Amino acid sequence: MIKEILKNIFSKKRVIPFPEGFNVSPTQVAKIVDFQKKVDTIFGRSLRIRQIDAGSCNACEWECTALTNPIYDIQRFGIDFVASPRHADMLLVTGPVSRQMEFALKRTTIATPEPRLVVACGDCAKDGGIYKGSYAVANGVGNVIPVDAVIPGCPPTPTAIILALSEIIDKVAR
Amino acid sequence: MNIDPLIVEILQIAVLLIVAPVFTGWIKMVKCWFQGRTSPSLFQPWRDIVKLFSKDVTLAENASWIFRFTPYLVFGISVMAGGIIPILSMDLPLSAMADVIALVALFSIARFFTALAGMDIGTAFGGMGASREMTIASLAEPAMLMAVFAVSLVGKSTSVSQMAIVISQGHSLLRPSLVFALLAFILITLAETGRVPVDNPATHLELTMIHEAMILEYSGRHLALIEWASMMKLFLFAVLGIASFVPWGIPRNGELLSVAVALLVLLFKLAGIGVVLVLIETGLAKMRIFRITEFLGSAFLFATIGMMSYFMLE
Amino acid sequence: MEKIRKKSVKTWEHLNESYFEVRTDDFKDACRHLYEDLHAILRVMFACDEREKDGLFRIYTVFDLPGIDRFIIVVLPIQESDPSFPSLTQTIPAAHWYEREISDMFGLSAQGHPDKRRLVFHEAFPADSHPLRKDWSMSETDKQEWGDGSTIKVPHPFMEVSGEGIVEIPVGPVHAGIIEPGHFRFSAIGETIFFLEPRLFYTHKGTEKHFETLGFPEGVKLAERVSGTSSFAHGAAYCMAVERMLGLAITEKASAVRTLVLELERIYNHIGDIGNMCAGTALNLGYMKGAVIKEQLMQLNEILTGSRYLRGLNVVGGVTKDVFDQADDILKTLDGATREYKALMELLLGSVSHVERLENTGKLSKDIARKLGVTGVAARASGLTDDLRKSHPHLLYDRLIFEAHTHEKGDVLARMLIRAEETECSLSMIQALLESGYKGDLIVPLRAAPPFASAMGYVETPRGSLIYWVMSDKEGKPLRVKLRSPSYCNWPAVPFAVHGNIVPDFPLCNKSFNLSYSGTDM
Amino acid sequence: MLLSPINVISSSFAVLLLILALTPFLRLNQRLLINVGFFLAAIASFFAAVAGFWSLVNGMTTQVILPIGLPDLPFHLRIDLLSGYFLVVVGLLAFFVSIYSIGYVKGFLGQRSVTHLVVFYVLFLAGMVLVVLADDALFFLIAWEMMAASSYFLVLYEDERVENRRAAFLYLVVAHVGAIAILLSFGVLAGLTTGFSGFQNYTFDAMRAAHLPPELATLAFLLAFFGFSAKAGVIPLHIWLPEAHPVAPSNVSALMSGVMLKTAIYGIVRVVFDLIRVFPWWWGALVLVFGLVSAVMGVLYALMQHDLKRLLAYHSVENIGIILIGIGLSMIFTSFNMSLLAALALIAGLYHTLNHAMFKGLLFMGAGSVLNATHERNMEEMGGLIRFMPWTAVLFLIGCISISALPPFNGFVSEWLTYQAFLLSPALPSPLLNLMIPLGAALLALTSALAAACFVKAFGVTFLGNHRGHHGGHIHEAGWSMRLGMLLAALACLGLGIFPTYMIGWMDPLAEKLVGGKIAASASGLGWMWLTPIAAERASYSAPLAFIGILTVVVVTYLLLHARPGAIRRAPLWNCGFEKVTSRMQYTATSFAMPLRRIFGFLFSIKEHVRQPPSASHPAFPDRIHYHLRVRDRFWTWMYQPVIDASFWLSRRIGRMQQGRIQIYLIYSFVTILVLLIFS
Repeated sequence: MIKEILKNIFSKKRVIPFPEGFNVSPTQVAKIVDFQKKVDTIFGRSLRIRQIDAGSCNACEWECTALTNPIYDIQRFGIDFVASPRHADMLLVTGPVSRQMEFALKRTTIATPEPRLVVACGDCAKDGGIYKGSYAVANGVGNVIPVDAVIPGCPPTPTAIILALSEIIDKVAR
Repeated sequence: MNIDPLIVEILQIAVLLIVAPVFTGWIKMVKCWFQGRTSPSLFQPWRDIVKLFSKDVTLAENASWIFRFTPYLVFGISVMAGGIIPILSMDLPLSAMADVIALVALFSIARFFTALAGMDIGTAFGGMGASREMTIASLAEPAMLMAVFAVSLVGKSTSVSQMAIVISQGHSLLRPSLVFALLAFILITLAETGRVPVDNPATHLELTMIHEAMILEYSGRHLALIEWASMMKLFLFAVLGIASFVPWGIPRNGELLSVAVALLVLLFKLAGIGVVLVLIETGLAKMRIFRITEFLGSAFLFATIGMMSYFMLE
Repeated sequence: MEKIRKKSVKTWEHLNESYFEVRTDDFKDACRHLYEDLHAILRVMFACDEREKDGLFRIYTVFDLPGIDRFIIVVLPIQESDPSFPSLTQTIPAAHWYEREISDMFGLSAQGHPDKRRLVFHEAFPADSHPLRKDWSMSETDKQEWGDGSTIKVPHPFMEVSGEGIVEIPVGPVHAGIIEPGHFRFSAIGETIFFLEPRLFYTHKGTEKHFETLGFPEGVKLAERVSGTSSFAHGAAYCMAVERMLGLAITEKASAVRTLVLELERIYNHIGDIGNMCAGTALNLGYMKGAVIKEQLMQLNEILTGSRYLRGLNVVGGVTKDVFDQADDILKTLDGATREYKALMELLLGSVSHVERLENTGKLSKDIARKLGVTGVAARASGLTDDLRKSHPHLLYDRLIFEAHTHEKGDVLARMLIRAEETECSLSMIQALLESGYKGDLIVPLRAAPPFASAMGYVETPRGSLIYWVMSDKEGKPLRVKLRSPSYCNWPAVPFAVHGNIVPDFPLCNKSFNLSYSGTDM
Repeated sequence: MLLSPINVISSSFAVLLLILALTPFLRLNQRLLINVGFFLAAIASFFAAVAGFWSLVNGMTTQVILPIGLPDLPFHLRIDLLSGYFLVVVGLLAFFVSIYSIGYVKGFLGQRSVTHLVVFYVLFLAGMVLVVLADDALFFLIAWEMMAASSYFLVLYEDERVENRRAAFLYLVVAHVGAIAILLSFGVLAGLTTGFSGFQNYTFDAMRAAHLPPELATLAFLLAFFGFSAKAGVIPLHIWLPEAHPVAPSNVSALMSGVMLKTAIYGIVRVVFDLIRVFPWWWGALVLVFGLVSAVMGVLYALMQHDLKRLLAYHSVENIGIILIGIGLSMIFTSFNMSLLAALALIAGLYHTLNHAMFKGLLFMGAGSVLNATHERNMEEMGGLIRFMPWTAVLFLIGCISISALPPFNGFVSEWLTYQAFLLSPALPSPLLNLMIPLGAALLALTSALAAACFVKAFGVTFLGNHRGHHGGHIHEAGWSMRLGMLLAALACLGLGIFPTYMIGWMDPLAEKLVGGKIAASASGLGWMWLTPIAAERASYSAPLAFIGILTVVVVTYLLLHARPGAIRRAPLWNCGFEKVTSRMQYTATSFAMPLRRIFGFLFSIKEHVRQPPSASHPAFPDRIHYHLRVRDRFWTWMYQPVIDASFWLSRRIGRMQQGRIQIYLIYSFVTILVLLIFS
């Protein structure tokens, strides 16, 4: 126990950009480093995200969870995932929106106080992805609720999500 | 030069309002370090509060006035409590407003209304949170009173600043009664402020929540007030501990220099307390809800031993 | 066995699958005989619309005989004129969900089934509309109405626990944590759970129907996106099924790659789950450590396959890439991971408060587990030896030395320990695989599918046995792709593990099963 | 002087008699009867309160001897400080309740005649007032019986219900067992000292004068304590209370819980501090222990209830316990001649007597208006009433806060004073008490915390959330007179909570007279705003400041936050995105109390079983589950059941003797005479 804690304190942090072979281009690194400022500009340096699975395959969820691990550690930017939409500033929706989740998705959107952002995360959320055309999906979040931004990828890697978030916040700032 | 006590009073409340979120930020920071993470800024809680104030309120359709009134009341109580506990000086006009028992009662009325607000909307989670909160509170109260009893035996008073004065004169912390009382007080603080192993303030699992479950419906400025108030509650329990167990450094009267020194000393003590708290929170897993009986039972036992050791050893 | 052969009107064999087509009135008896006398496990039960072949629906009931590498498949032909079949649920509880699903998807009603409610479709879905029938279609307006819940006349009839003071705690579909959607209805007095009724299929995406619109080779992509964390297993099982149907034999090299990557998938899942249980007990130290190890393995996945979820490696007929070229990458990462993982287990088992929470929580009795046909980690933690890698050695598993671990207690701790032991075991298996070399190309050329050919594919995923069954239509396109993910059999067992526990322990139980919603809802 | 408390009190009696006189004429017009009757009753009780307050503040004692009564034994009346104080308690609440009754009793119109309700109500009032005025044993007991009998008929008012008849009978039995004990106690106090010569010894004055040998004093005390405990509902003699109080009409329940129990407290204080005066410390310890047990057990039983009025009734047991704690402490301090602390503890106890009268009366009135509106006593059928009856909700909430001992309301003040008495106990010379008494303080803390939990449950389940019952539509707010009655009581709660120093100032002479110590000077040492029972540096509490301070902060924050127009949007409640929320999905009273039921379960006999009928399909898939919970009072099975069985057994034996033949009876009498002759 104590050993672990001490190790944690004194070992060097493994946050991105990684030392070991991970493909982040210097420009992207620059973006991430510059990301903090953007979070600052809008939402007063604090962004609380409510993630909604609208029928994804669960890969996107795991990537969102990975955002909170010590390596990506999104909390250091002042971004956090919250338990109730009442506490949230941004809805991060994944999945092609299965018909049986549409209602719940709308309910959650209503429950979120303004000002709020809706972000579609993943190819499925963009336009239904591989599930496009299936009878049981609405082919993307955009067909159910107004979407402010889209994060492509199947699933988008944590790095990709962070970069995308930075751009989204850029866009909103403008 | 001497400052007017009233100004010290106002200073104190200002310190409470400003430092409390930073204290929470500090705890988060240390926790991150212990978990091998890069921490958010020390002022992150502040940013969250400010952000929340700028957001709209989304209110449940069937919310009654109790739901809307509670955040203000809870906030108000925390602020007043800040004027009672000696933080920067022991000579406070308001410190006579309530002794420890009344102080605890003030916190319990805040809890009373929070629980009601939880039940107001009529969701299962609100009721669940309320039921758990009140259960834990009713087990914590006796232990708290015993701790107060033990300390007041040494301090010859139940008014906080008086206790602080008397104890700061006796130059040793190592009075058995105080040591046991301190142990009890730490356990009680963990329970009252909803920290691990009693409650997990950072949990995302609604079924395990206690305090969070009651405020799931709050948003915007209401949420800001409630979160701010609970940060202040943590801070207040910390300074209450300081005043009644390690009051050294708090000046007897509001002399300008010593007040400034007191502020520094306070920050150091708080930093220390934060580390201790995080050690407990990182080391332990959350216990089953019915284990809390034993947890607070041992707190009660410590306090009783403290009291008895006063009669026998001192 | 002979009993069934005598009874059956038609029998045929394909690899290790023996099909017995029986008359309606023999159906129940045959299945009862297999289940009760021969102690066979009901692996999967599904229907198929073969009217274009001979004007019949068929119901396939796949049994798995213990001890021998053979699947007994009882086939029941059904006339379109009389769309019903005798229910097995009374004798084989495991059939409970399958039969409800069949009546939802094909409109073939199970006579004598105790539960008349729908399974897959919620109340907003139009009545007597059955997507997996070939002649089915749905208008856009219907889809819209189905989407917004406004058309719901009656709410879902949950079972109500009678008696004064009972409170119903509704949780989901949108949970507080970052997890998949599903609704749980607890009937409780305060903290004690008397009854839990999950209501799933929120993420139903019509996958099986969607398979039919794609070709067999393209299906892999979809299979890989059925359940995120076992993408590779799904891909592998699907490919296996198609290859067996086409009669393709993939090379030793390809099987070696699949075996290796399957074990990699198992490791990152198990370690991730062990870490996640700490979130249930708020032991953040362990949670974060587990997350870090998992992340390292995910990065290894990306280095190997270009996808953190090992997607795009499987194709029908083999694999696209030879990961053995990067053996040293694998070894390097695994060494680090192993060290960290050992430290993690030391930390968890050393923390009294953590173990205290896991012990005796969420007990699943062996009896219930068998009755409901529980599979995978959950089954092995309750004392059932259920591991396809042993009972039906596929890929290279017959060459590898490993034992199927079981625990008797069936509580959360047992499920964690099983995962821990399997992780160690998989690590050594990977070592073994990397030591020897394998010959053969990566891919063998495809050939056209014969009409109305069918075959099973199966893989032991981190969660348990995964089964695909495919059938081609007359011009060799997919006529039916049935997939049965391990979560599908395990979900009905979760409530029985939870009953009598206290409400705040549910998330822990749930994490200890760690079932996939998407894989269940399809 | 011309006008004295006696005149006022007698005028109050005149008014009561007037009501009785008018009743026969008004009974034809029931509505008028209610209006006139209860209006006059209000005036009468107001007079009583005035008389009491007058004699309390002037510290005057007046005695009168009524010419009526038995030959050679006239009735002695006397208003002194103690009876004055209790007159205030009785009169004040009776005043509020009578106003409330004007509206409440109208609820019975059309169902049953209210004539005898009015009559017995009046007799009940008169009885209570006379009890505190009586100055000789006989008159005291007559008044006592008058009070008991009239309240018995009031409990029996809705006599078509079996539970009412059962409750009333139980009440009658226990009340009379108690009365007998009191009678015997007076016998010991007066008779045994002077050997039964002449009736004059039956006056309290004679008893004051008499000097008892300690063992007789002890006997008298024990008898009196037993007798009065039976009336006060001290555990284990509480059994009748939760049966009788809920079934009586709510205005009567308010009086019974609010003031009738207090007459028992009056009796104890009168006997111990006024008639006996010298006693060993263990008497106090005894009272203290019974007080603590009643407090803790009472609140725990209350937590288990989901019948609103039953819950309140159990809380009366709890609060009687708290009062006894104060009195017990005071007795202990007195026996060690620590008059200052004795005064503190006594004032704490008596203060709580008044407070409990106020908030318990308020709560019962609130429960009454809920009952009126919903015709429900079961909380599991209520919920969301705050939307239908906002006034009642607010007033009931004030009652809840007061009884939960939360500042700035009155319940807290008296409990805080009790804590102070506890915290000063280390001054006692006996190390045993030094170690034991603090545990008592802890128990008191447990009690008040549990009370808070219980009233979060009571208010939350009754008034908050969504309505569970079926008659959601036609729930109406209480009438003006009911609201007025409750409002006055609520204001009293607030006033008593915010201006304790004045109250203590008035009670001080009383304390001085009884235990010879006064605390008013030190209590308001820093001025009226600061309550400093012993000394400012020992402990202090300023209700006005806390109240004003918190209020200002609240208002200021509110204004600050609303300077910026922040839009408030109403949205459906957050139910995790599920389609429908039903009233089954909110926490029930039974569920709310479950954790505490599990923790303290060993104190009750709890029967909890889940019935699962064999399923149509497979045991793995149940069709129906039924849950049943029964919580019973262990004392019933321990103490009362045996007694009942024994008495039945005895009566059967005696029944044998009744042959119904004249000869047999002649033989009985003959044998009797023979025996008498032999022994005389």
